[in-house]
Amino acid sequence: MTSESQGLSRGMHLGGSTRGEIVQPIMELRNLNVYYGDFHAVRDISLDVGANQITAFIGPSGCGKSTVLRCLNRTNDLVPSARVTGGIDYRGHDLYGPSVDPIEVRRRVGMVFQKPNPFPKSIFDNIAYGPRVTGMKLNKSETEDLVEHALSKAGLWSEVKDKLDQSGFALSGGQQQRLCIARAIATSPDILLMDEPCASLDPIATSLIEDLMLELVNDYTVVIVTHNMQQAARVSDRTAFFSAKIDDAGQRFGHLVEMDQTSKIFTNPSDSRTEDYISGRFG
Amino acid sequence: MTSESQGLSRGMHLGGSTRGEIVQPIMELRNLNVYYGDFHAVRDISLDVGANQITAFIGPSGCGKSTVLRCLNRTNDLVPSARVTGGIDYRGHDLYGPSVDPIEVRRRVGMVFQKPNPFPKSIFDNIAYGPRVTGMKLNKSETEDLVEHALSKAGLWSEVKDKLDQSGFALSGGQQQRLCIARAIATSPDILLMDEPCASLDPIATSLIEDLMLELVNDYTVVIVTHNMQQAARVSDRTAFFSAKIDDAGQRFGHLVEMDQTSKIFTNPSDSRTEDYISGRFG
Amino acid sequence: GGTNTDTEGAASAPAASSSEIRIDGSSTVAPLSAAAGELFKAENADVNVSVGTSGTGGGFKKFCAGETDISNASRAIKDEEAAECAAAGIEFTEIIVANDALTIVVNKENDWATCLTVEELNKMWAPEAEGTITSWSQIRAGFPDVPLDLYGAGTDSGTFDYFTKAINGEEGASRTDYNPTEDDNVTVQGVEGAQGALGYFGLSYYEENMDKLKAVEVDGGAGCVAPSIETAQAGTYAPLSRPLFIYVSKTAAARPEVLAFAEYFVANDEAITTKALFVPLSPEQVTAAEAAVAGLK
Amino acid sequence: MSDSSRSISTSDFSLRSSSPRIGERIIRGTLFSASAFSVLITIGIVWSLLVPAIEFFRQVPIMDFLTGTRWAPRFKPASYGVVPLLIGTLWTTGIALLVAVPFGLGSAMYLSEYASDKTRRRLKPVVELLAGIPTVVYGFFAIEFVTRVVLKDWMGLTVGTFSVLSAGLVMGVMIIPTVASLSEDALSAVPLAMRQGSFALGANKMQTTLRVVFPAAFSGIAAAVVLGISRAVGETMIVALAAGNKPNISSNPLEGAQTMTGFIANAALGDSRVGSLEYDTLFAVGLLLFTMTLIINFISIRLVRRYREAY
Amino acid sequence: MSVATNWSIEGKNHEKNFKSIIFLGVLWLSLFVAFLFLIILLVTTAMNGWGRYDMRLFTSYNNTTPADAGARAAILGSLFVVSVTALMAIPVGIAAAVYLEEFADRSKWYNKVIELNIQNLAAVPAILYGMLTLGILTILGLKNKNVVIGGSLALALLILPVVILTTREALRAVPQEIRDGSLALGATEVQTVTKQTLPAAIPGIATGTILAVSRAIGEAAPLLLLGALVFITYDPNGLLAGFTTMPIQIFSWTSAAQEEFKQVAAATSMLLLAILLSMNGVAIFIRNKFAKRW
Ligand SMILES: Nc1ncnc2c1ncn2[C@@H]1O[C@H](COP(=O)(O)OP(=O)(O)OP(=O)(O)O)[C@@H](O)[C@H]1O
Ligand SMILES: Nc1ncnc2c1ncn2[C@@H]1O[C@H](COP(=O)(O)OP(=O)(O)OP(=O)(O)O)[C@@H](O)[C@H]1O
Ligand SMILES: [Mg+2]
Ligand SMILES: [Mg+2]
Repeated sequence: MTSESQGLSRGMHLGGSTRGEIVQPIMELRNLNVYYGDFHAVRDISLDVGANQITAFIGPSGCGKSTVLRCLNRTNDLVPSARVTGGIDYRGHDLYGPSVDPIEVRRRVGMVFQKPNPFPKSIFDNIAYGPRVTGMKLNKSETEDLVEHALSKAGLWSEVKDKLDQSGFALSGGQQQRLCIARAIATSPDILLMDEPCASLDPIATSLIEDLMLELVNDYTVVIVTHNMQQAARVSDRTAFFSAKIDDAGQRFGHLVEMDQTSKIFTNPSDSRTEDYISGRFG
Repeated sequence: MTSESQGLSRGMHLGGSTRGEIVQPIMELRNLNVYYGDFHAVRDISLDVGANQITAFIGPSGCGKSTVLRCLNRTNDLVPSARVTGGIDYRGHDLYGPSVDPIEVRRRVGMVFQKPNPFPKSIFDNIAYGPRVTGMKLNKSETEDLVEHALSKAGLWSEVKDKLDQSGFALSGGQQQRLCIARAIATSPDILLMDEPCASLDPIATSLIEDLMLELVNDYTVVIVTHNMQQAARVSDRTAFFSAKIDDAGQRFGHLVEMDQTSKIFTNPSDSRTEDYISGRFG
Repeated sequence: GGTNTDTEGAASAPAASSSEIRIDGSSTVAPLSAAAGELFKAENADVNVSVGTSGTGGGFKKFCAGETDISNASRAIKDEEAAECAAAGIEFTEIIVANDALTIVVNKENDWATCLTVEELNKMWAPEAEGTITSWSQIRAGFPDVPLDLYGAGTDSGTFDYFTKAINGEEGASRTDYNPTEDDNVTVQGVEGAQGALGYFGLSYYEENMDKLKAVEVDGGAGCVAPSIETAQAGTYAPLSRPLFIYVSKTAAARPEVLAFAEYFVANDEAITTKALFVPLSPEQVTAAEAAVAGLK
Repeated sequence: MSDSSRSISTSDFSLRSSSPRIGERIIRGTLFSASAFSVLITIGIVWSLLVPAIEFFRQVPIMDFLTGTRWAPRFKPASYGVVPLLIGTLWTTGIALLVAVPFGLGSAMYLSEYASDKTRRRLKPVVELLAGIPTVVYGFFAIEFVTRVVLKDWMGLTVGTFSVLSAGLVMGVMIIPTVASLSEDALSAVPLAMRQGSFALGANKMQTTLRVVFPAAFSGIAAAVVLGISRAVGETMIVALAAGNKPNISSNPLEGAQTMTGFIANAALGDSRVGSLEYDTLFAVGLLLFTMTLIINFISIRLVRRYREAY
Repeated sequence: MSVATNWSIEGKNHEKNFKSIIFLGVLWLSLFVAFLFLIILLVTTAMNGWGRYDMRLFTSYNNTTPADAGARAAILGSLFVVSVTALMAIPVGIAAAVYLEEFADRSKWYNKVIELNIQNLAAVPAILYGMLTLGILTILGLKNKNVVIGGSLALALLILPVVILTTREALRAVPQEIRDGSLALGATEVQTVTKQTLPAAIPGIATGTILAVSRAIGEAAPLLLLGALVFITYDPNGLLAGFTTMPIQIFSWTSAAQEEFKQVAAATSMLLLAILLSMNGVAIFIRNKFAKRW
């Protein structure tokens, strides 16, 4: 297996470009710790998410990638046992500050999930739902424009424009996932989080979504969690490698091993554990 | 990513040995086709399973690896919609012949599943279950001997010998998986099928199981399905690479791309699709 | 008969809107009131009559609480009950509306008991009989050794009070190991079902079920007498013939429809008792009843 | 890593909530009250039973009530031993279980282990229909058909109009769906992997069902049976119609007997004077019934929880 | 090339051995007995009511003469009482279920109490709800207990736990992804419930509530305690009007002296069964039609 055979497009092939090097942080995690009840799941994460970049979280299963991602739009608040310490700065505001409304946060930080999860509504209503619940007062034609815009951005418009009133379930898996991305875009978020967005898709749909991410990053900041290292290598500017350790008390916990330009992580990581993981020696 | 970094132990490092080259087929699949209802899931599979070898099935998700594996001990019979055409020769007998009793087949061809599935019984009874239902008439001490033998073979005896009457659920994931292997061994099968036996295990448990497979192959024939190419490379003698295609009617189906010595598949495959897959260009 | 003028007069009296007359009490008397209600409603469509079956005691409880307008009773009101009414400020008038003969019934296949004396009945039903008198052979020498299976009125009914007083000498004194039921009709089924069964209830129920049951003559000291309309009216069917009552609340009678109903009940007594299969009033009883109704005005 | 001063911040950017969302809080409050209301119901039941029952136990020692063998609250002399009613309840419940457990469990095993998906989807609702039949209709059927035709004519038994046998049999059929449906849930909840494990060892369907699936689902099945018991103990109309009204300590199921519920229904028809001792018996028996079903139900909840936790 | 030995995988079929066949037979029998019973019950009841399947059943009131007796008051009473029951129980039940399933923090003791309490209420014998209602009506100072509102209250209390439990079941069947998706778009929790979860759960809720209401229609015991066993010859015309219902009327006719009353009872039973079977049918239809949407 040679490095030439890797399908590395962004982080690695553009390794020489400025992308991924200059970081204009839009979110800064400072000593983030997450607990589920008594279980201290993720410890002392500090990292920056760069604006208009794609940041990838990789690492073995259970190392806390999803947990950290969910902190970025406070969806962990919905897990009753979850508790967060440390801070996240989002455009200079403390995301966990007392006067912060998590709902407001989620309106700015959108999320796309592993399994496509369209609502049991028409394609049109799937897209229009976000603007409606966030209280955008749009008239009919404005809504129509927005739906078209969001679907176009997600590269789905041409495929569905004649069947907007069909159920979102009637689409293929890849289309559903793009519908979910369009849905997230429709509320004009600032940041888009994606938790293994291609895990349940076939290769063709996956490559469509990857292209889409590269498109979206022009307007948005994107953070993805992926199990697929090739994917991280192909699309991301910067990669954070998480791993799991056992503490003295025998508890397994997730931590950040290193974060760097994607090209660096994949060719010349600073930490040997990263290299081991990337080269398939464990996991 | 360099080839040196791969943990290749059996198929590749022993690539020069005779293992994997000389094939004494214990099972021969001839133009096997599997249908689920109208869906022609797997098409025209022909391959040999060598006696006292480890055969690995690899390929992207949904390409039919599990489906083919399940044909080898007729567990597909339990899926009401499943239908099989073509033939499997097992030691000269047609596995799908009219007078063949599938239960008899399953007594000879054991199976271990992706997720450890111990019975809600004591460790002892988990092992003794197979001999009991297959009608072996054993007295108490014979049963005890058999349990000890099976657990020893599975490398679990020393860990559990003092708690044989505890529930099988009380073991760790890796121990549970070894319990399931011991359970399968206890009926003295001819062939052992394993469908992603390490998928839900941590790296340490995984390597224990891999060692165990290498042990077992001295006495048994082993067929494993794995998603982990490194694992296939590490343990198997021969590897079958499956993939999925779309037929003219737009239906996705699984087929065999090639089968060969593991070392050959991983270093010098005949088919470019195999190379693409192995090098991570798709999937 | 000559009742039409009465009812027409009454029919014009109630208010135009529909109104309800609530009746409750003895399940024995209930069919009588229900029949009266049916006939009355045929001429007074806007008056609704509901008839509950809480038993005589239960009926008086509701009656004295002001919940009902008329109470059906198979025995006269007790002093405590009357006191309860008085305490609640409910004045009432007692009207005898029909006669009944408590009929002792046995299974059709029972060919030995054709006439029983009061003493024999007492032997069967006395509190001392509980757990000891279990076979017909213990009642009279010569009766077969068939297990005795007794059915009787529920303890809240006037029938129970009446029967225990007549047979056992004290109200409420009875063996308990029999099948008590508020619903006399359960007795019909019970007695029909077992060869050694015996039960008692109003004559009307027997007449309804003559094909299923057999009535026993009763010897109250003056020879065997069969229960019938004649013997009941004449009082010779002793001690088990009795009058049936309704109690009308004076407060309720201020409502024209209640008064009209009471008048109608008495004026059409013969038709009503016939429809409900009871023994009609004798002429003297009619006169008394008319006087009682007149007192309501 | 970058210096935080370089992070993007916009002055008019805020994460405060844009509206106070008072409506949300009102709705949440309303929803909470609705569920808290259920606690009021329980308190109400306990209160409505306990107050008169305490009055009753002031006059009748609780041990006399629980251990007395003569139930004659309205006779002279009166006595208040609830044992005959308990025995009546025991009879009908026991007979009902003898019907419901084997047939319910058999149906559940067939539906869960043998029937195809399609068959199960068609047959299960039909079995559940048995639970939808009004108990009055069952009672009517018990008298008219089971007692008269089956027991008397076909089997030639010397049975009266009322018998605990007839009431129990019919009640057993009534609770078949309770047992079948919940057992089926428990059996289906056993992970497929466990069956596969058994089949892969060469076990056949019967062996798999009896030796792997059944033991794995045992606590769920036990819960189903226990819930069936509580249904049987609390059932009123069937026993009121078919079991008779005679408090009876008998060892003969062909005789009639009064159950606790039967007594309550019968006494309610009679409607004694409020405040009288006889009236309060109603509530003493009601309280006993409530306590019994409460205990039974707690057992059932425990058992269900156990099997839910297992997988 | 294959390793041919003289062993065989052919043999007696282990699924068709004696024990297995007997076992399957026993299972079949269990199911068959249930069906047989259902059929016999329907047939005998239908036959018992022969001759009374005509309009009189719907148009005539009860009568002391069996030939003239009809179930009009009982039918209307049942419909009226059950409608009011549904109006009381369904909104409260759904609200409680939504709270418990969507908002309640399970680790809080009071939510645990509520949850356990509802499970228990579901198993409380029906007749005790009659006693409870008796108590409530006494406190409310209602002299006449046998009124529509009283009967409805008893039945509503009775089916409330059932409505709550089935609604929760239906809400639970809505995949968590739907909620996550909505919340991630910045919808509030209440918006998520009203716009996503509840609409998605409607088929399940409908199924559950229909079955609960059908239970209320068939229930007699609690009403018996309120004194609904009355002879009534008028339509129930208000919440405070007296009433009787079909099951109560059947009960009273079943124990009536005249054989002909049993006919009317059977005919009314058939009507009641027809209503219940069609309600069950609708519920099953909804369940099957909308099941497994995800
Ligand atoms: N809701 C929860 N309650 C309790 N523990 C949780 C919860 N969610 C996650 N965890 C635990 O926190 C740890 C990190 O989980 P997380 O899902 O973030 O891992 P991950 O890196 O995303 O793994 P994967 O690649 O499998 O998705 C794990 O040990 C997991 O079991
Ligand atoms: N019971 C079934 N009914 C219908 N289709 C099935 C069934 N089992 C598998 N399939 C289909 O058959 C195809 C092959 O599935 P199979 O499980 O054999 O793939 P696989 O290679 O094992 O994939 P994975 O790596 O995800 O386990 C897939 O398209 C799958 O959806
Ligand atoms: Mg994750
Ligand atoms: Mg598979």
